[in-house]
Amino acid sequence: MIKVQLFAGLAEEIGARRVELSVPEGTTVQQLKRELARQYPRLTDKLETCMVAVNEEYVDPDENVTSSDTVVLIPPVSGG
Amino acid sequence: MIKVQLFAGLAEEIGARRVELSVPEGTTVQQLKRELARQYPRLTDKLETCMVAVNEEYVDPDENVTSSDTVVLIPPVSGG
Amino acid sequence: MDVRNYSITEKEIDFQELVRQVIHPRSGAVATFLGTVRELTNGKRTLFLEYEAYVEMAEKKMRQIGDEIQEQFPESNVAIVHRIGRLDISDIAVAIAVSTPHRQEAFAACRYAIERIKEMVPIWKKEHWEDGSYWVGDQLETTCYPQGKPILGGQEND
Amino acid sequence: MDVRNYSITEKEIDFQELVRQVIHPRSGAVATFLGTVRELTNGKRTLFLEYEAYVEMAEKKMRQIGDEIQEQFPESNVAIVHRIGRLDISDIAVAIAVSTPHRQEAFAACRYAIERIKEMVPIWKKEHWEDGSYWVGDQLETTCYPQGKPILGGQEND
Repeated sequence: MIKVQLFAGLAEEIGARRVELSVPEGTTVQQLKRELARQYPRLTDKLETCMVAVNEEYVDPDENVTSSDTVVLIPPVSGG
Repeated sequence: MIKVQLFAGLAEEIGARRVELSVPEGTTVQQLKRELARQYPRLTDKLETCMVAVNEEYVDPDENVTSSDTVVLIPPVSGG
Repeated sequence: MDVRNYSITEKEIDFQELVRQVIHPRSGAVATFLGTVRELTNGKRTLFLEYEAYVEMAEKKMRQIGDEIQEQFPESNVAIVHRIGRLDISDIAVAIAVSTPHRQEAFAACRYAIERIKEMVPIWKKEHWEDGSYWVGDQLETTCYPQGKPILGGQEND
Repeated sequence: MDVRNYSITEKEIDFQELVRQVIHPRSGAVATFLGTVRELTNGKRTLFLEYEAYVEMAEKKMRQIGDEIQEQFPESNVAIVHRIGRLDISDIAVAIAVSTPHRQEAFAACRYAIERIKEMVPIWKKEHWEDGSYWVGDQLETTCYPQGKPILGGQEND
């Protein structure tokens, strides 16, 4: 099980700030996004423009994640 | 008689912030500076790098001044 | 550099304190930037904004920006604070202060900081109007990340 | 624009108040610049500075700079204050604040303001060291005015 944190429009869209996905340990970020889109089809478009942060660092789509990682979806930022 | 105000290094050099020069009405700024240098030879070098403000505006050396004008010598500025 | 120099806050930004954090005997110049909530954007009237942040990472990324500046300008001091929660018109959303020995570097560093913040610090803004609201960066006309990582130039509030 | 937006003061500069003067619902950005008293210049230790101004004309010229900025950026708001008298290390000598709808203009206007101040506002600085003092702009290595009017680029403290 991998926990994923959501912010802003993503969290609002599904009414949750945290979801758990049953994916194998060591799955890639890309696969994780695909599984999310499968479970939450409404997120599909938004997921395409999202980055993923693992343990507070942006990672590439082919990065592997495990259940001990802090995984966060980062929609396009708009601070400042 | 034309009154001239001095600031900073100029005032310090002669120990006065205001001098009166007996020059004809309508004299030019350039002539005024020459008269000042004559009366205060120690100012000669400094006067060369000075601007003159008449009624709070920078003026050209050939501008005429009268006794009703506010005449101020402006050494190179160093604010900021 | 003190960690408190980079913070996310829910309170009004204490601007004077931010400047105090960077003033230094070696400095002759402090450039600051404040992003304030503007009432009109593209002719549309904003009622208020709502900011949200992934706080831990946002503070870490702001600190990274400070480190990048100090790498470019070793004698600089940097402080950045970003406010979250509800912000009304004219409220200060972000404040940046950079001190350097000379002014050119201070301006350059301050500009760099705001561009980088808009590029990659995980903070989001929701605009509220009379007739609706939306998360900026969440709509078609806004930034997308084709490379999966932030690129320069998104929708601008200031 | 209020005349108090351009002032010479003998007191400590109230920076927060200066920023308050320029924040505006139409603005999304405020850029500020502070010139602070630096301890070391060309390896020489400054003890303190003394600033003197031709106050009436200095305020008028600062207002002129504000007008020049508003001509370039019609939606800008500008405030400038310069302190005179004795200033110690790290004291703020000059503070400039400019607000504009977008940040690029705020930075550009703020830089313009400090360059223009150094170019033509009648304010003078006397440096005091352990072994003497001098009026900056009064020595061979500093600005001279071959055209009788100010040109850009003098001795810089920041």
